[in-house]
Amino acid sequence: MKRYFIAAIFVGFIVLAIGLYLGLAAASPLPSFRIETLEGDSEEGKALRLMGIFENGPYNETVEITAEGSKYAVERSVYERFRYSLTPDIPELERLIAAYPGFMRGKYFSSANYYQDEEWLVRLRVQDTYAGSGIKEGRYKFMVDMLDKKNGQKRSLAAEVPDRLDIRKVMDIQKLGDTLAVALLAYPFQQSGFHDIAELRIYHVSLENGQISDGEKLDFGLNLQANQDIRLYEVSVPDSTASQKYLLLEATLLETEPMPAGNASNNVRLERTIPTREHRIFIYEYETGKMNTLTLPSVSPEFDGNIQFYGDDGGIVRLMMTGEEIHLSRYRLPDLRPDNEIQLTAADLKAESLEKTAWGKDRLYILHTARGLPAVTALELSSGNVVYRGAVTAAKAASANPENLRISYMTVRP
Amino acid sequence: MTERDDFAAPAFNHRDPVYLQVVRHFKIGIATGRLSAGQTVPSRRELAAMMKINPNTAQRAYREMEDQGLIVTEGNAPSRITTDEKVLGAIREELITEAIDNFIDSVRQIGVPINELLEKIRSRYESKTAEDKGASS
Amino acid sequence: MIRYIKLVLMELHRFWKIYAALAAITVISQTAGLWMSIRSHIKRVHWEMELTSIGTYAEFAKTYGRTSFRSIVSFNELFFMGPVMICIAVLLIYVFLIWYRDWYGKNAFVYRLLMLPASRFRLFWAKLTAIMLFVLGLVALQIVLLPLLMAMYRQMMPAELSLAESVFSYVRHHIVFQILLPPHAADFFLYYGLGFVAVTVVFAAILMERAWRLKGLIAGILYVSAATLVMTFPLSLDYVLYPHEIWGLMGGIGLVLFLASVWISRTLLAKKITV
Amino acid sequence: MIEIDRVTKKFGRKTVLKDVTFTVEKGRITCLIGLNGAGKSTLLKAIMGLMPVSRGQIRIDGQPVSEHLYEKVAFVPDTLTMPPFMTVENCLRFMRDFYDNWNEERAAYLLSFFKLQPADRISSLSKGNAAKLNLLLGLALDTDYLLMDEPFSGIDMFSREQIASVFTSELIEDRGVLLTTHEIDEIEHLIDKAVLLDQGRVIREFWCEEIREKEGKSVMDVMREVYHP
Repeated sequence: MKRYFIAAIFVGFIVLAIGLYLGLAAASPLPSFRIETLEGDSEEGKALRLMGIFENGPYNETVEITAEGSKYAVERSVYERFRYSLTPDIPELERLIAAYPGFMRGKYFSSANYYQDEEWLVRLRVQDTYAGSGIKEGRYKFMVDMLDKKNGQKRSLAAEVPDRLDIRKVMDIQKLGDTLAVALLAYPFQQSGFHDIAELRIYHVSLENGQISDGEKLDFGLNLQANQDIRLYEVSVPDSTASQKYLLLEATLLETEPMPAGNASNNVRLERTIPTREHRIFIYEYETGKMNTLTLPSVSPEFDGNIQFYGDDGGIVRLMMTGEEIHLSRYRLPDLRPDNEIQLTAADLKAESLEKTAWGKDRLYILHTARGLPAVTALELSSGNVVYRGAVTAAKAASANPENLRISYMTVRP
Repeated sequence: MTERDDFAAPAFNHRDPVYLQVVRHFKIGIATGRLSAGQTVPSRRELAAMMKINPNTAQRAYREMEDQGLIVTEGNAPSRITTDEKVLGAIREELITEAIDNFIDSVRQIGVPINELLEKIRSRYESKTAEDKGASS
Repeated sequence: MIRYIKLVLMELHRFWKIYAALAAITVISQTAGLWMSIRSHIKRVHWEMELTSIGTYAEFAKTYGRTSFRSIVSFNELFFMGPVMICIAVLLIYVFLIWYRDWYGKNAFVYRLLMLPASRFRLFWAKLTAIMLFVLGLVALQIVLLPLLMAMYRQMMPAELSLAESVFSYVRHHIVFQILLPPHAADFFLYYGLGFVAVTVVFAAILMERAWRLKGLIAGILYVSAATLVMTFPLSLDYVLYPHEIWGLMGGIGLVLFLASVWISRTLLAKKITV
Repeated sequence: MIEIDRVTKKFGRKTVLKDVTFTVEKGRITCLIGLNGAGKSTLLKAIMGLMPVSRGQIRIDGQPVSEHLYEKVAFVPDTLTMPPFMTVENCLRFMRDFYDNWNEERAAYLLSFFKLQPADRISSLSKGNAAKLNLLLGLALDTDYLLMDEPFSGIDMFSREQIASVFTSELIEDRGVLLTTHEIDEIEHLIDKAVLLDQGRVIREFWCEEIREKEGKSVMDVMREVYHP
């Protein structure tokens, strides 16, 4: 009998200890935060996701805060982490996966571009072809997969890029009737040495037979000097997969100067680049192939802040932000006439310091601190009005010291 | 066990069937009076244990003895040595005859005349019996 | 059922001395290690304070920072993780010994065990249960020990120098404990479920060796390798499967491996085992 | 009746048992005689299901070997098979725990008959006592058949006599006994039937009394004929 008793105690000890441990762990001893709506529609706040660090004794815990609550990275299960590691953190892709899991199967993790309209979902992936020993040849294939949303039929085709290039990035794809326009950022192919100036090329691929047009090299109308260069960026838009009339590119002009002598070695041309304070926006119209340029007023050299562009419905917005001030300039498309200008100070927003911004449809979300706590204010871009204000609050005020919370960035999931 | 010393194990040889050796052992016991007429005999298991033989062998020995009328069993009562004088006499007779036959077989090979032999037997028998008496007292 | 429990009890009884030694090593080493670390840390603080003529702990903490349980433990990590590693090693070895000691022990107990009336399969379950109990027992011990050690830390460390942290934070950031003591229930069942399947696979391999000796050894090694390969195979399918599908597939494979191992073991024990 | 029917056992290329056929009758003591390595132990293990056979069949009262075998047949291996950490009492409790046909009364009787101390540890038992305990564990089971592997080897004279006395006692009455030995001398009178095994084959199977009666030969004589012709 003694044996049974001891064994029962042993098993009881195991069950109790482990059960208690898992139970207490599930109750999460880490403080819980959430975004509380202070003003405006609470629905606005639901799109927000704040990623931050909570300083927990000797540890820095990564935490994600939404209107629902907070989730710490360490508290995620192995499966959640595994799923995170395999799922892209891109809202557009997540929506596509949810809507078309069959088509998106195995397609979501490699970098690719997507286009969708009422009828079609198109995916383009650029595939390198390599010479025997894995040396880049400068030859590429466009791998196109299409889904007919109406009947669920899939089609695939491949088109060989006729030019030898060094492709950097596919900026955008658009379906124009039976052809697919592909906007590429590329350098002319070179076996070795340094690149020339980046080019933007537009290819038209027939979705009927895969025939591909010669690359149309866009002329930016810039007469760049030897010591000048440009950096091209897509202007972010509310939904990169949506049908767009225009391709919006932001160009930052750079000046290069050789590094002081002595630092240069044989083959390497060392230089440092100085961004000029001049920005241009190129507006390429897919239908007509015409390109417009918007030269924005130069930024004063004293400006020490963040400049961003956003392609809104029928307009382009330039955002200039410092810790104290926000300046939005809107230009209408396609005529590029200045629209409205919004200028706000931190004080206007009842904020101590402006930290980060994120774009949404007709929205600018501003992350700032208010009374020492992270807070978010949303502006309506078209009107400049504050439509939403929210702040991070601790659910169990006693256990959480919000001073230990730092928000690193904010994303918006429409 | 002491009361059963009468049935103590003899030295069996390995070549003759053990059950026959047991039977013979009983006969000698009866002939010499070690076992008396009407005495109960041990159960076959007791006998096997005492003689260190297989119980099946003991069983067979008893069966043989029953066949020969040496022991009798009535109902559920334990078996007994027979009280039939005829049988008892015959056992004595059989043992003597057997011994004499053995003796004659070996002596005949030497070729001793019968009178000399009888004389020698008498004197040896008397001196041996005297010796045994001296040793036992 | 009652015989199965009796067999389990017997397996527990056969190992209890070594097991108690493992538990004792863990408790003593971790407690003593922590005690020494805290003592030497406070001594160092005093020495430092004297050297820099800092008057109070609070001032010291302001300059040099506080020292968490984690840091204190890390001064002497061997005292802490050493016994854990010993426990793991001993239990890993015992997965084999729990069978082989029946054959190669001083008296071949396996005769007796295999000749017990009714199914020999109970032996398999009993040994499997025993191994899981041994593992979980040490897990439970560590779970109970950690908060006690933390209490000792709070007791011994001057409040001004200490930095509070919960057991869960400590475990979640500890490279070994986060795997051995996963606080997330799903992870706990995942890890120990996998361990359970792994033990059945190894048991099947051991019984193959016991049934066919050298040939069985080769078969066993192949079986274990194949099982490992098959189990991890879905992870390489991330280009065609969604994460939840991969997970589901692995779960299914785990179940199949478990059932296959149980079936193999059952068949071998009933028909092929050789003493 | 235990029927061993054309049993063949191979270890790799080596044939240890070849077409072995004989029977063990209830109420009889059958002795499997053979030199070391003749395959005696292998055969006992095969009967007990401790080793699969390559070919042939073993039937107990007409039934093939199954897990119910152990309620009908007890096996006393050539060494004690209880772990060293147990005490004699532990062993008895183990048997009581796991066998429905454990005869507690008989176990108690044998314990006193063999003069074994319940508190003694297995690891500290003398060879003789270990053999006695081993025998006890087999005898105290109410089985129809009893298999013993070399019950007399390697133990002292006195213990041998005690063990031999078991064979003539009610302890094995009516049971079928199969025992192996490589020296027959001491137990010639105890056995009913001898099966001579040589290099995995049965070369003679006979009833001992019959061979004495008909041919006037001892079991030893037959063995001599067979092994040294």
